[in-house]
Amino acid sequence: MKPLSRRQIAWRAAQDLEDGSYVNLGIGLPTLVADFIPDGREIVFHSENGILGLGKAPPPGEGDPDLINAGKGAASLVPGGAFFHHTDAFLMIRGGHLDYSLLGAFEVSETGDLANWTTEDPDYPPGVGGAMDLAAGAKEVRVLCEHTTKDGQPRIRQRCHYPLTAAGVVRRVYTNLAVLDIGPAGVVVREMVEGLGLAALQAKTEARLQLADDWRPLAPPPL
Amino acid sequence: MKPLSRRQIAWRAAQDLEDGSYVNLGIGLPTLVADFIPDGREIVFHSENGILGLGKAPPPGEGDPDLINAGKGAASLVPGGAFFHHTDAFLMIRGGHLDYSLLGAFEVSETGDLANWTTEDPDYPPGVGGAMDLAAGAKEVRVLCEHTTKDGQPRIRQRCHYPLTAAGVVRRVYTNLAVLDIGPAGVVVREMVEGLGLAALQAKTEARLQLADDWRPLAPPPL
Amino acid sequence: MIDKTVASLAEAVAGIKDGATILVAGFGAVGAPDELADALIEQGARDLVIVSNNAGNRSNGLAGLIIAGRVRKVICSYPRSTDSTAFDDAFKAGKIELELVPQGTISERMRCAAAGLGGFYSPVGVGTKLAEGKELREIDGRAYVFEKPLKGDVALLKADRADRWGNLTYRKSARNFNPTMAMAADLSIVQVREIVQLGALDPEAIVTPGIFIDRVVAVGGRR
Amino acid sequence: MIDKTVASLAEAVAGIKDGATILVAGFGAVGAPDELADALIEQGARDLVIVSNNAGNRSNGLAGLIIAGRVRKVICSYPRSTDSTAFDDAFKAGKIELELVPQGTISERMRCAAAGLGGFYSPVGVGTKLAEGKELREIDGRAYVFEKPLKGDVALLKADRADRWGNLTYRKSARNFNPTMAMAADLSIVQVREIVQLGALDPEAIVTPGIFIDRVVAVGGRR
Repeated sequence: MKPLSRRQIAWRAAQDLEDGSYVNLGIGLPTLVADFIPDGREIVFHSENGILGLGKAPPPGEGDPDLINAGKGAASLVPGGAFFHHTDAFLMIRGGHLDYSLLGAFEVSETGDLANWTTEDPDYPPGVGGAMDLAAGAKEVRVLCEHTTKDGQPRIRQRCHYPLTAAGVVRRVYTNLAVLDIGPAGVVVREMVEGLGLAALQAKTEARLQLADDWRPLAPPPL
Repeated sequence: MKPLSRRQIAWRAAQDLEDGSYVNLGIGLPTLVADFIPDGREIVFHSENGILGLGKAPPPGEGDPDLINAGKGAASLVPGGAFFHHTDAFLMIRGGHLDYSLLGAFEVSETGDLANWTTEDPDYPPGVGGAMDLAAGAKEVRVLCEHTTKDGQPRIRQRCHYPLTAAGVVRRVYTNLAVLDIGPAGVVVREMVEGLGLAALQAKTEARLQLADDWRPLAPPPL
Repeated sequence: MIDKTVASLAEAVAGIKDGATILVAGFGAVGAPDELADALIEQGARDLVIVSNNAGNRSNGLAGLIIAGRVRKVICSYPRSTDSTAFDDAFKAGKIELELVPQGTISERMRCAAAGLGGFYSPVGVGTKLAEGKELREIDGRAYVFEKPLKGDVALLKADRADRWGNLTYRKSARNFNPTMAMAADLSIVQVREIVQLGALDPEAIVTPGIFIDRVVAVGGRR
Repeated sequence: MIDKTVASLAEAVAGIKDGATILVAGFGAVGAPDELADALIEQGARDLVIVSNNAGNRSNGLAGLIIAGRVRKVICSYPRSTDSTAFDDAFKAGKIELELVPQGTISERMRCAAAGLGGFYSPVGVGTKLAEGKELREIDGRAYVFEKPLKGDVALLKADRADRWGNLTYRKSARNFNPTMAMAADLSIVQVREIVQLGALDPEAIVTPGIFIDRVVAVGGRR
């Protein structure tokens, strides 16, 4: 059994973005998704700081200091891109104009609750940024995360222990072990890495899992 | 006693617009105000259909079909003017960004209520347009109207009989007979046309009038 | 590849259903999608609810829909004009319903829907007939009425230039309701003078980003 | 004549009072009015409430105000960054108050103030710690929290070009919070790279019309 690398998780999420989708990529793991869009698909990336048509990071030293992404790194604009102000950027987010919001997570619950904004670390001031807007507004919210924490605790839980970002919003989760759908039937395993059985996956998951009849192996290319 | 012409009413209202004011002129009598701005004053006219810096009507045949004013007549843009969309145009109106909204009126009450949108004529469908927004939003609302109706009924009333446009908003009224301020002290006559006494003005006014100590004759130039 | 351009007006209005709520842009005749409205007559949808600032001129566009008996109700601020005979006749004959909304409230309610908000409190209309039956609330000493979002199934729009992503620019005061209506409908259809190459529109000067637009049809016309 | 340009940064920030609520634009370091913030340190106002997306970088601008002990409270979405030591230190020392607001809610609350509205219902934050104590309401089957307008006494802004009327254009993602904050303060002050002749800015591409701006100061800088 070979868990996916972070790049492979991003690759898997990228395969599900249809041609023509408008997508916001959260900071961290979701940002990698842009590198794995299948050839021939035109996806328009949205950035919360007022950009549609976000392009790749420019070569070092060639960026424009006035053009950054949501993670505050140097960015570029593709032909057809547009700039607008923050309130319009969040109107797009909150108003359901984005097809997908791909987010990282500390925890996801079996009813689709998302916790990804604070671990309540007393050593740092808390920050929420656009996390709650992105979780509440897109047509579909999908999560990319490791299946467990560094010390082996499950991230897919019956109920989130960290403070919520939004309740009942996550529809699909891509982990290093599986692709899970969350819906009226609970948490359904659509794909698992080869060599992993349902019982072994369940052991790393607090939420009760069901295996889809048509489940498939999760087998990304080497990346 | 010589009542003011419509152009003279507009002239009088124009004298009170300070250099640098942002002003919306209602359809009808208020529109004439633009012709009488004193030399040397730069006034920015706002139009509800998305224009700041509305200029004079172009010579017949020279207008741009895509450039009209709120009365749907041909218009022009002055240097420094800008176009924006309707929601922003009304954000400016409702949000108190205009210094003055000059409006026509069927009736004004002694507490500053304004009725200018419908006479409830059963022969026509009612229309409100931007009247309620303009009455509710500007820093100061001023009215230009004839002192009485065509059949001699007072327009400055104890209480409006027509449906209200907004309550308690009018601060100053320019008529063909007087300039009136409406405030905590009630309706105060600041100017009257020469040859007219307070009693004669009161006879044409339902609201109780008070004469300002420093009242002056209302004496526009011939226009 | 994203290509929102369609080859014909018929294709542009295909699939619009009976009973649909249709946002129709324009302020008077300026910025009004008359060719799309004409195509909608051909298309045949009936029992329509129209949201617009006015109610059509002569027999063009929206007025044509009314004459053809396709409009059940008009939600607008100002149905009357010197040439609004189509609406006037239908209204007098009791064949059409009218809901009058202040002009700024119409556009703000559409923006509210576009922004994913549940409603807002407006000072416009307080104490007037148009606020009857609406929730009143005092906030920080000022009175407001509660206004709900206003969303369209379809928006019919007119712009100047577009690219295949649906990015739009407008001309002068023809911008008016177009950008807001573009954001506030499930299916936003725009007629433009000209379709240009992707990347030809200045990303700083795009007024409506393509995310809001579903179909683009070129109709030519004056510049 | 309208001339909002001032000759110096000192003149630009003159008169700002102790205890003022100051909207400070920018997303990270981009579009942030650092020179104006530096001038405000010189000017001496203290006990300030800052509304901003972030809480300053290194010792620049807003961070400098915090280091100088002038800031009582920060209302922001995301105080932390790799170089937000000024805020972090003050926060840990209990010397500064933090009110955390989701990024889209901050900008929408400022727009709400700008638009003269009394508040709005947002789906963002429902069921989270950041909605605790806020009014909840179900509208058409969805849950919302009530959000109130957020207004500044002063806005400190950065734009690319301006004319003497205060019309503004921006560069790329440096637009961010600037247009909304410009509308939402009693006194809006902007630093620009360049002041151009009235009429030199394209009226179709002006992003912030001058009506929202009170003072303009040129500071030069890169294009």
